[in-house]
Parts: sequence; C-alpha cells; structure tokens
Amino acid sequence: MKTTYREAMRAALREALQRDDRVFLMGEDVGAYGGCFAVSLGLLEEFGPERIRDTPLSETGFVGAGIGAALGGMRPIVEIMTVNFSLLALDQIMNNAATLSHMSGGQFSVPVVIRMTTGAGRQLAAQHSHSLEGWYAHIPGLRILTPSTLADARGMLWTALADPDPVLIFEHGSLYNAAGELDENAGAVDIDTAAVRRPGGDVSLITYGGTLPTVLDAAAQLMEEGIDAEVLDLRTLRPLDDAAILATVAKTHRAVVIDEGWRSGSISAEISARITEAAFFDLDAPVGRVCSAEVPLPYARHLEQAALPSVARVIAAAREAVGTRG
Amino acid sequence: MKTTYREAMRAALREALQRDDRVFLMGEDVGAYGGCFAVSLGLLEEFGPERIRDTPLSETGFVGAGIGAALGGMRPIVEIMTVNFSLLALDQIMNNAATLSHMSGGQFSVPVVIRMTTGAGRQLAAQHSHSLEGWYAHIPGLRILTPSTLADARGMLWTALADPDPVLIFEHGSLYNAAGELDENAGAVDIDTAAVRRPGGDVSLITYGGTLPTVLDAAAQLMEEGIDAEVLDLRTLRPLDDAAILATVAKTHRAVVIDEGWRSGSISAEISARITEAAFFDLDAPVGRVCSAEVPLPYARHLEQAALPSVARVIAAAREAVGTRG
Amino acid sequence: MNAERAEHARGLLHQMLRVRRFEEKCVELYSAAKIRGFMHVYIGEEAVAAGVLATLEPEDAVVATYREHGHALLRGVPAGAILAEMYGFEQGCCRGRGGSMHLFDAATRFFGGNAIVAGGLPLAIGLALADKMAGRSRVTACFFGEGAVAEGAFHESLNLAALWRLPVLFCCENNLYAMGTALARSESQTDIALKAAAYEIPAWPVDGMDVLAVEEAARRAGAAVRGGAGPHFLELRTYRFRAHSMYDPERYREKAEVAQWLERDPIDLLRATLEAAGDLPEPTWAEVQASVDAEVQAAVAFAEAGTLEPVEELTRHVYTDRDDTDRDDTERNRPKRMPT
Amino acid sequence: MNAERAEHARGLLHQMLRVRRFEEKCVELYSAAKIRGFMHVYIGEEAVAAGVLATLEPEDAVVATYREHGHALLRGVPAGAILAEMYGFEQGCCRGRGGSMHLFDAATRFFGGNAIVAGGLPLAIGLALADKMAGRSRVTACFFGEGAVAEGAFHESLNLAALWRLPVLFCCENNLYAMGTALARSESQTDIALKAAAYEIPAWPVDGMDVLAVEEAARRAGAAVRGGAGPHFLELRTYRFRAHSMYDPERYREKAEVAQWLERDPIDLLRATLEAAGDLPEPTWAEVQASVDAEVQAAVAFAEAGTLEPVEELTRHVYTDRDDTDRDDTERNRPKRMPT
Ligand SMILES: Cc1ncc(C[n+]2csc(CCOP(=O)(O)OP(=O)(O)O)c2C)c(N)n1
Ligand SMILES: Cc1ncc(C[n+]2csc(CCOP(=O)(O)OP(=O)(O)O)c2C)c(N)n1
Ligand SMILES: [Mg+2]
Ligand SMILES: [Mg+2]
Repeated sequence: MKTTYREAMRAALREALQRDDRVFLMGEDVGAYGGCFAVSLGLLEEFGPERIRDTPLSETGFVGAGIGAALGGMRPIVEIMTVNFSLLALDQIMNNAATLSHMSGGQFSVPVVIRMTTGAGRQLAAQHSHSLEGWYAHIPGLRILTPSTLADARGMLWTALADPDPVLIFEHGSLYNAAGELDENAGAVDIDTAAVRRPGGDVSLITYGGTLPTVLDAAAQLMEEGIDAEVLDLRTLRPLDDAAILATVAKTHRAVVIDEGWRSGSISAEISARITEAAFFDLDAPVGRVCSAEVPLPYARHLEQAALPSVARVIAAAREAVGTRG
Repeated sequence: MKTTYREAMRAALREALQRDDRVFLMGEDVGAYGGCFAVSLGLLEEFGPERIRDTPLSETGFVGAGIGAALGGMRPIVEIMTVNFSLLALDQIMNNAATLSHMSGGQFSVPVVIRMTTGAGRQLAAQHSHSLEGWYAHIPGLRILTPSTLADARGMLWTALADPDPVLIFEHGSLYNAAGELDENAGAVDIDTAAVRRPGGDVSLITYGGTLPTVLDAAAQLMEEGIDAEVLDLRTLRPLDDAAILATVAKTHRAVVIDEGWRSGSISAEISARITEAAFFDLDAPVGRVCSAEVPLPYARHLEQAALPSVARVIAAAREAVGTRG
Repeated sequence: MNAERAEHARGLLHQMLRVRRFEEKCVELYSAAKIRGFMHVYIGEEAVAAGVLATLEPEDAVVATYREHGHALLRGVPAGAILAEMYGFEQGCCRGRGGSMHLFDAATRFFGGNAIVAGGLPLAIGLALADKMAGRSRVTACFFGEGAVAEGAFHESLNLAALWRLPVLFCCENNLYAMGTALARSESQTDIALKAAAYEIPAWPVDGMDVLAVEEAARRAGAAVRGGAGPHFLELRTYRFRAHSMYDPERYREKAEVAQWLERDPIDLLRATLEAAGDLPEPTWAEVQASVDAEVQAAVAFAEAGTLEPVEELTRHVYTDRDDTDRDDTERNRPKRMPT
Repeated sequence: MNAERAEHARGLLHQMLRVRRFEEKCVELYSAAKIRGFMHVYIGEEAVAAGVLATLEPEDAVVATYREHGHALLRGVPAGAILAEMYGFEQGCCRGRGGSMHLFDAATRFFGGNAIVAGGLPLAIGLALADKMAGRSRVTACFFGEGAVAEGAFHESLNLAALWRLPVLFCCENNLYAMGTALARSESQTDIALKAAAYEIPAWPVDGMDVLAVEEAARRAGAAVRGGAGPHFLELRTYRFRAHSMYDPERYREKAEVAQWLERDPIDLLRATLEAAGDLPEPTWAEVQASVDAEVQAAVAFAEAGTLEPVEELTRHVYTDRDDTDRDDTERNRPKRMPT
C-alpha cells in the first residue's frame, strides 16, 4: 500500500481511537483546522469534538490536563504543534508527568502520549525549528520515541498508548510528506529496540528520526567509494538500546553519531560516552559526531542548511573514522 | 576575612547595586522576606523596593520582564528560587533570551543575569532538587556559571553583569553555608576559564559547583592510597574551557567527570565525548563518569544520598581509571 | 442547634482538631529532626479543608498543595502513613519518596501534594475531564493558595474548566500571604473571586474561619458541579497562624495582625458556638481531645516503628513496574493495596 | 472634515495602503517561492497598526507578533529591508536570520517579530519597566492576537503591568480566530476587554476597521500611559481577510462571514468617507497609489539585488561580538548603523 508518513500517523490515530474508548486527541487546531500539519485531518468528522478536542493556546494547561486525564483513567494523546512551544509545558512534563509515579511510591502511572513536531529544514527560523528530543531524553520517567519510517509512524503510537508511563513522540517536520510502501496489515511495533536500517561492516552510523534519510544517502554514496557503513536507527532515545549500539560497534569498531540537536550536551555525546565506557578497547577510532551548529536556527536557507547535518558532513566524518589507524 | 558563600553572594549583589544604577534585583520574596535562602537579606532596606523588587508568583512574566528590561538598557538580576521552577520560564529563556541577538542579526544584546538555586542534598524531593545546569548548557546563546568557591560567589556576578549576553548563575543549595576566608579586596573574577583546585598527576577529576567539595574530599583520601588526583573545577559550563580540560588530560591520561545531573545526556557525557574526540590516543583508560542516579530525587535521606555522587563513588571511579592498563 | 446538626458540628470540630494536633506534632518532630526538608503546616486554616472535604464523596478526587497534611488526613489517609512518609520510611503513604510536600494516596483519590505553585491545577482539569468524558458524576476539588493566582497555569486552567464545563471545585485558600508577599503586593486586583468571574465561573468569598460556612458553601457549589453546572470557585478567606515553612523568620507581617487573626481561630470559634448552645458538654469535648491525642500518639508510634526501604529499590517506580501491570487494564491508578 | 483633519486622514489612508500593497506583494512573492517558511499577512487589519502607530513617538517601543510586516513598515523600517529579510539576504533588517516572523529593528525600537504566541508580552513589560525605572516618559505598544489571551504569559504580564503601573499600551488584535479556532471555542468569556478589567486595567473595545477610531482611542490611552496612569488596554475588533498563513485551507469559517467583513475593508471605508466629503480628489488618490506602488517596486528591486551572507558567518551573533562592544556602554541596544 502506498502511503505517507502523515497518513501513517493518521491511520495510527484512527486505529487508536477506534480500539479504545479512553483514547482521545487534544491540542491546538487538531479539529476544525485539521491539524497544523494536517495529521489529524478528517478525524473531527469521524470522532466528534469530544475526542478530537481543540484547545485554546494554553500549552501548560492542556498538557497538564492530559496528564491529569491519564491519572483519571483516560489514554490522552496530546499534540503540541512544535517542539519549541513544548517549553511552555515543560514544568508539567518534568515536574509532574515524569515524577508522579516515583513521588507517589509507585501508586500512580501516567499513561499519556505527547506528540510534537520537531526539527528544521523548512526555514521556520529560531522559534520553530529546534530538535530537542535528545535533550528531553535526559529526563528520567519519560520515554522518548522518534519514528523515522512509515512503519514506525504507523506502529509506535499504539505501543506508546499501551505503555503505562508518559511517552513523548517526536515527528520530524521534514518527514510528513515522505512516501513509500507500507504493509496493509502494518500495526503496532516494539518501542524498545534500535533497528539496523542498512547492514555494513566498516563503520557504524548511528542516528534517528529526521536525519535517517540523510544518513542512508550518505551510506549509499560511501559504498561507491568502498566504505560499507552500517546504519543504526535508534528509534527510541530513552531508554537507549545499549545492546544494539554496542553490537554494531563490536562489528565495525568505528562509529559516528549523527543527530540534529545542538552538539554540546547532545544525545550524540551520551552515545559517544557510552560507547567509550563500554567498548573503549574495541574502538579503532574515536567516536565521531555530526550535529547541528550551535546557533538558533536561522531563516535564510543557505545558513539553515549549513547548520544541519548534511550528506557531505556525514561522509566526511565516516571517512575520518575509517581513515583513523586503530 | 571570614565569610560564607551566602554572604559573598550578598556582597556581590550589594556591590553591583552600588556600582551601576541600571542594576536591580527582581524575584519572588527577594525583598520583604529577605530571599528564600536569605541571600538578599537586608538589601531591601538598603536599596528600596524599586531595586529590590518583589514579584508575584509569575516565573514566565518576571523572567521575561528581566529580558525586556535588559533590552531596554537595564542590567537586571533575576532570581528564581529553585531550578525546578525555572522550567516555567524556559520559553522566555530559550526562545527569547538565547535567540534575540541572533534572530535580530546582532542588533540586540540581552545583558540579563538569571540566578537560581540548584541541586539536592536537603531532602526537598522531586520538585525542588534537580541539577539542571548541565542541561541548560545545551542552549546556544546562554552562558552558564556555577560558582563553587567563596571567591567565585563573590566575583562572578559582576563579570556576568558586564557580559552583553544572558548569563545564568547556578548556586548549589548546599553551598550557601560554606564558610571560609576571603580576601578583603576580593572582586570580579574571569568567567572564561576552568581552574585547577588541586594539582595532581595520576588522574583528572573534572567537576563543578556543589560537587567540588565531595571531589576534593575524595582526592584527599585517594592521596592516602597513593593516587594523586588533579581536580579541575569547570566554573563555566557554557562555553566549556576545552583547553583546560585537554591540558589536564594530557597530563594524567585518565579522567573521571563528576556531576550531580542525571547521567544520560549529562554535561559529563559532553566532556567525555570531547575528551575522546580530541585526545583519544592520549587516553590510558576510558573517561569515567559519576553522576546522579536517574530518578526524580527522593525525599528519604538514605535514598537521596544514594542517588547523588559521593566520596566513595568518586574514589571507586578514580581507582578504576587508574587501574585500567593503558 | 438541633441534635443532628450539633452532632454534625461536633464532627467538624473533631476533624479540625485532628489536623491541629497532628500539625503541632509535626512541628515538634521537625524540631527534633525526625522530619526534614521543607514543611508547611496548616495551623489556622483547618476550617477550609474540614469544611470542603466533609462534602466530598469517596469517588471524588482531591488535588492539593505542599501545605497538605490536613487535606490528606481529612481525606482519609491514615495519620500513621502520613507521618511515616515524613520520616522517610517505607510505611509512608509514598514509601518515603515524597515527604511532606508530596503526599499521594490512590485509595482515597488524593492526587498530591504538589510543590510547584499552581502546578496542581492543570492536573485537576484533566481529572475532571476524565470524569466528564467517562460520564461519571464526580467532583474534583482543587486546593491552592492565593499566591497561585498570579501564575499563568491558574488562568489557563480556569479557562479550560469553564470552556469545557468541567466538574472542578476550585478552592482558593486565601491566607493573604504567599511566603512573605502580601496579596496586595502580588495582585493588582485583590478581590480573588473577581478573577474567577472573568471566566464566567460562579465564585464567591467565604469566611474561611467558619467551618460551617465553608461546608455550606462547598456543599452548594459542589452540588452544582456534580449536577453538571460546570466549575465553581470558592475564595476561602483564612490565615496561617504559623510561619510559611519551618525556615521563615516572618519579617513581613506584624505580630498585631497575627494576634488579631488568632482571635478568629476556627476551632475556638466553633467550640464557643457549640458551648454557648450547650452542645459541647465537657465530657464530650474531653473525649474528642482524648481520641485525637490517641490518634496522633498512635501515628507517632507507627512512624517510629517504620523501616527504611532498601537502597537497592532507589530507581524503582521511576517507571511503572512492568510485571505488576496489565498493560491494558481499565483500572490503572486504582490502589494495588491500601496504604498502611 | 476640516483641511488639517482631511490631510491627516489621507496620511492614514496612505499608511494603510502601504501595508496592503506590501502584503499583496509578499503573497505574490511567496507563491513565486522567493519567500519561504511561515508567512502571515495583515490584509484586512491595517487600520489597527496604522491607527496605533500613528500615535507613537520615536523613542517609544513596539513589540509585535509573527504577523508583523505592517507594524514594522509603519514603524519606519524600510520596506526594502523587510523584504530583503524575507528573501534571506544580508541586506535584510536581520541579515536574513529572522525571516517573516522575526523582524527586528533597533533604529526604530521595533522589538519583533515574536513567533511564540504571547511570548512578546513579558518583553514589553520589561521594556516598560526599564523606561519607568529610568524615569523616561515613553510608551511600549504591545500587539498580540486574541488567541494570546488564553496563554498564561498574557495574564502574568497584565498583572505585572498593573501592579507596577507600567507604561504599556496593550493592543489586542481581535480578529476572531487563532488559526482555525474561533474565539468562542477558546475563551469562556469572549469579551476580551473584561479580561483586562480583571486586572484593574482600563480597557475598551474599538472598531478596528475604523482607523480614525483606532487612532483616537490609541491617542487617548497612550496619553494616559505616557502621563503615568499605568497600563491601558485596547481591544481592536478586526478581521483577517486572508488565510492564517500561506498553508491554511480555511476549513473553519464560512465564505459568507468573510464576505461580510470584506464590506468593512478599512481602506475602502476611509476612502469612502473621504470621497464623500470631497476630501479625496481623484488626482490625490492616484498619487497616493502611485507612491505606494513605487515604494513596493523599489523594495522588490532592493530585495532582488540582495546578497547572501557568507556561510562562514553562520555562528556569528549567537553571542554579541566582543570587539564591537564596549562591555560597559550605557547605550547598548542602540543601533550601530541604520539598517539599509
Ligand atoms: C512555581 C513555584 N514558584 C515558587 C515556589 C516557592 N514557593 C513555595 S510556597 C510559595 C508561596 C505560595 O503562596 P500561596 O499560593 O498563597 O500558598 P500558601 O503557602 O499561602 O498556602 C512559594 C513562593 C514554588 N513552590 N513554586
Ligand atoms: C505558544 C505557541 N503556540 C502555538 C503557536 C502556533 N500558532 C501560531 S499563530 C497561532 C494563532 C494565534 O492566534 P492569534 O493570537 O489570535 O493571532 P492571529 O494569528 O489571529 O493574528 C498559533 C496557534 C505558536 N506560534 N506559539
Ligand atoms: Mg497564601
Ligand atoms: Mg486572532
């Protein structure tokens, strides 16, 4: 079946709404407008305004309400338009969603799913373009998902809803129009493991989300020059699948982590540190990193593109890793 | 002169208020109450309610107002009681303070100083105890300071106020009562460099802020067993003083980073990654990390203490680093 | 008073006294370093929680602040479990993880214990939304101080509640101070009930030192809420007799002001009313006191006998235990066991 | 109208037309992919910015939203610099870093260009606080949509402004929709001026399609603000004729509603008034149009001739350039150079 990332997300939403009465979608313009990125288009007509619930511009209020509704037995899906706006709700996310289970000594669970668009590439500038999913992965109590494929766009939501704890799903804005084939019967997928998207033996390219297509492009080009890269899609940033990370490094002895977050304090740093800690003497080269430039994303296209991980930068980092004598 | 960290901070505030009309202090209970940790005690009487400005409970509002006042030519010092509450103001901090200079193409500067208490150890539990300074260090456009000594408590504020860009100062709650000698003439200090607090040749213990005393204790004990540790106090978490980090590692070839943040995605990971990137073949052991357990800080003392970096854990990590064959 | 009403009033007096004596004991135990961290007592404000909570049903929900010992106690959380929590013991209602500011109890639908000012309001909105969507006729009572009114979260929550006609009973504990900040120094409009009116939420001020008045108002408002009339808002005018927390030197208010309010002690007031009507004969009052003292003493004994959770359990409950969870249960957030 | 008044009204007509034609050109250039990202035009709402900005002094400050081309233009930012900004060129008012949603100009004290809804309000509070503390008699005009009223930041800001009697002129552009959300679906109380009244801020609704009414109200309110009477609040009732942004298929409102509002086009209204009074003879109107067309054309030419900033400059301005900054200047945030 031909579909797009956006349609796959929508199919996942529809399925969840059909399967479980407790599920509802809430956020700014998810209903009458059809979703700011048209993900929920048509769902209002199908499920009505109670379950496709437009909210006022009140990120703290409606994210907190999602957390409360989860405490009250519902399975809310809260949509935040863009990751930058989620900062307005961060108190509710960190101080409530992520802590209630622990603070209550395990009495409560918070089965809320919070979805948001992340990432740059569409010239939306410094207040709409950041990639903070790796930053959110710092917070204990949360689970962080970054679907990069049609199958994950289709399958991660249901698993997230079945999870008793708060799950944040980051959808990269550049992926919504990604088109491709998806199995008619595609459904829930696991949210615990990373996936090798391209096997290879020379260097491990570790990435996730919106950067996966860039990395796969780079891997294809690297093959032309005889470098056979393995591409690992992390899929879940918290908790990280350490076993998969170490397995690919054990195979290749060289790794480059690619992510769209700002470099300092990025999830790439964490992965680099973990690899070093667990596989130091296996490594033939230091772990490389390709991240975004440390700048509020600029509007101008050439500057924005220069700030982001590119095929060329991935290739250069892979070459450097492979070129290093072990 | 005998003094405390709290008094040193207060002296710094007083000096700033005396030296520059544009400086004022604003925050919850900084005035009539005397500051929630008594840092500003007495300043209201000295400088009046315009310049020691009590605010309502409105973190977004008054942090944003501080940013605006900085744009308007003032030199505001904004106090947030505790780092957890700063999440309520994160939109203003990241989307405005950190971006305005860049978004405006360099037309504007935002010379605001935002001070807050950070860290655990006082059984304040999950909504008052976190250490998010390393997490804040991810954000381009900010400068992050973590005074750990009396001299830095006394001296960093003025330098921060002279800086044209937003500076966040994190004061560890466990340090306020720290007492010691301070030069009568102590004044402004640089905020660009890390400082070696204890020279040594066997292993580098890299830390900052509230964890420094723990690390110095550990170093003293390590010396007894013949391990001569060098202790580097980062002082500034953004930008990191790479030269100092690499210099100590070049000397010892072994490093352990100690910080009170949660381990995953910590500033420790960043430092580990940078060391690996720049000094991989100099290292005789993987860079170690001692961080907080990944848990919303619990109230019970034994659990809280178990979650935090301790002398014992630092010693164990240092031993492991030294014991590793290069 | 007729006999039934007198009996009822004595019940309220008993409840207020439970809180008073419990809090006094907490202060004592804090001084003895048995309790640590930040602790905020409710002494002086007992009529508010006692009056409102008397009107709730077991299936209703309660959301409170860090000054919530009294609310937890009156909601039915055992005194021993609360005190053991403050001792940091595993017999505490949150296994020692929450402490004074973070009491929770699934059995009584007591949702905290929120130490972020105004942070509980959005949770209350969500709890009420869940009830409304599920067609359950329940009330969520949400307590917060007048200091919370300046927070954006307060306003977003009121608007959502009104817009969606959610069954929330907002209970603003207006004790005139937020730490050291007097209301007039934190709000341009100090008439709190007017704030709610700006959302078209029915709101009225109540004498928060008169437990019968509080109960009456809460019953009226609660009935409307339960009946589907949307949120209601009570501004409960009260005063804290003690410092904000155990660290507060109280520089910001006059002793005379405190003394004046002490004359309106809610316990004394009700006791005087009952006595004047001959509805509180000495043996009864002595019995009430004795029963309260016994309860507090038993709670201390329970807490003193508590044990520390093994340190190996530190990272447990950050995520829900996977084995004791049916991933698709319909009754999550119901108690697995009653807290002791 | 007397001659002076007619002259003045023609000036306002000219200003509105400048915005209209500029915005129409932007739409055209967006379709031609010269402009990218999110873009929000002000067509239909011109009377609001024209009326308010006509009353400001050069030393006053302006804070606006992502729908701010018109405000920037009328505040005096050259059309060419605005357009070049949207082209992403270094001749843009922000060197291409900001784009449509983030126009800034130090020379005219134009502080954005804020793409976080309600995010500009706290900045305005701070700018006004700086003026007040420095004893400067200035106004900070802060524009925002009615959608912003649901955000906590709005309420915190209004309270601070009122509490501290800050010289802020709040200008709520009530165009009835926040993206696809009609006011009645986002506020329980749809009378926006009442919100301000809850903070004891003088507030009144104004016909936002009548530029003379807007100007009159802004002048009155602004004079009070400047005179030290504290913040004032205008609810400017207007309508956007176009979609929310270039991506909006406008599913949420009826064509008939749009058509009805089109009949109250602020430019047509003023033009008709002037014509009826004989105050807009054909040559004059033609001249106005020609001058506007010429300005827009020149702006396009300026933008088309723009150049890209060298990519090496990418990380510049994340922090203030240290060499061109005296660390202790008293006039930071004053322009180093006028934007071209
Ligand atoms: C968001 C936030 N800011 C600041 C604090 C610190 N703080 C704790 S209680 C308090 C005063 C709250 O006053 P009020 O809401 O009136 O409640 P009361 O203590 O009077 O019961 C403050 C400022 C906090 N806990 N949360
Ligand atoms: C905090 C935040 N949430 C959501 C958005 C996305 N968004 C941009 S404009 C807009 C509608 C704002 O409506 P209003 O304030 O009425 O202004 P108008 O567009 O009508 O001028 C929304 C929801 C945003 N930019 N910021
Ligand atoms: Mg209070
Ligand atoms: Mg609008």
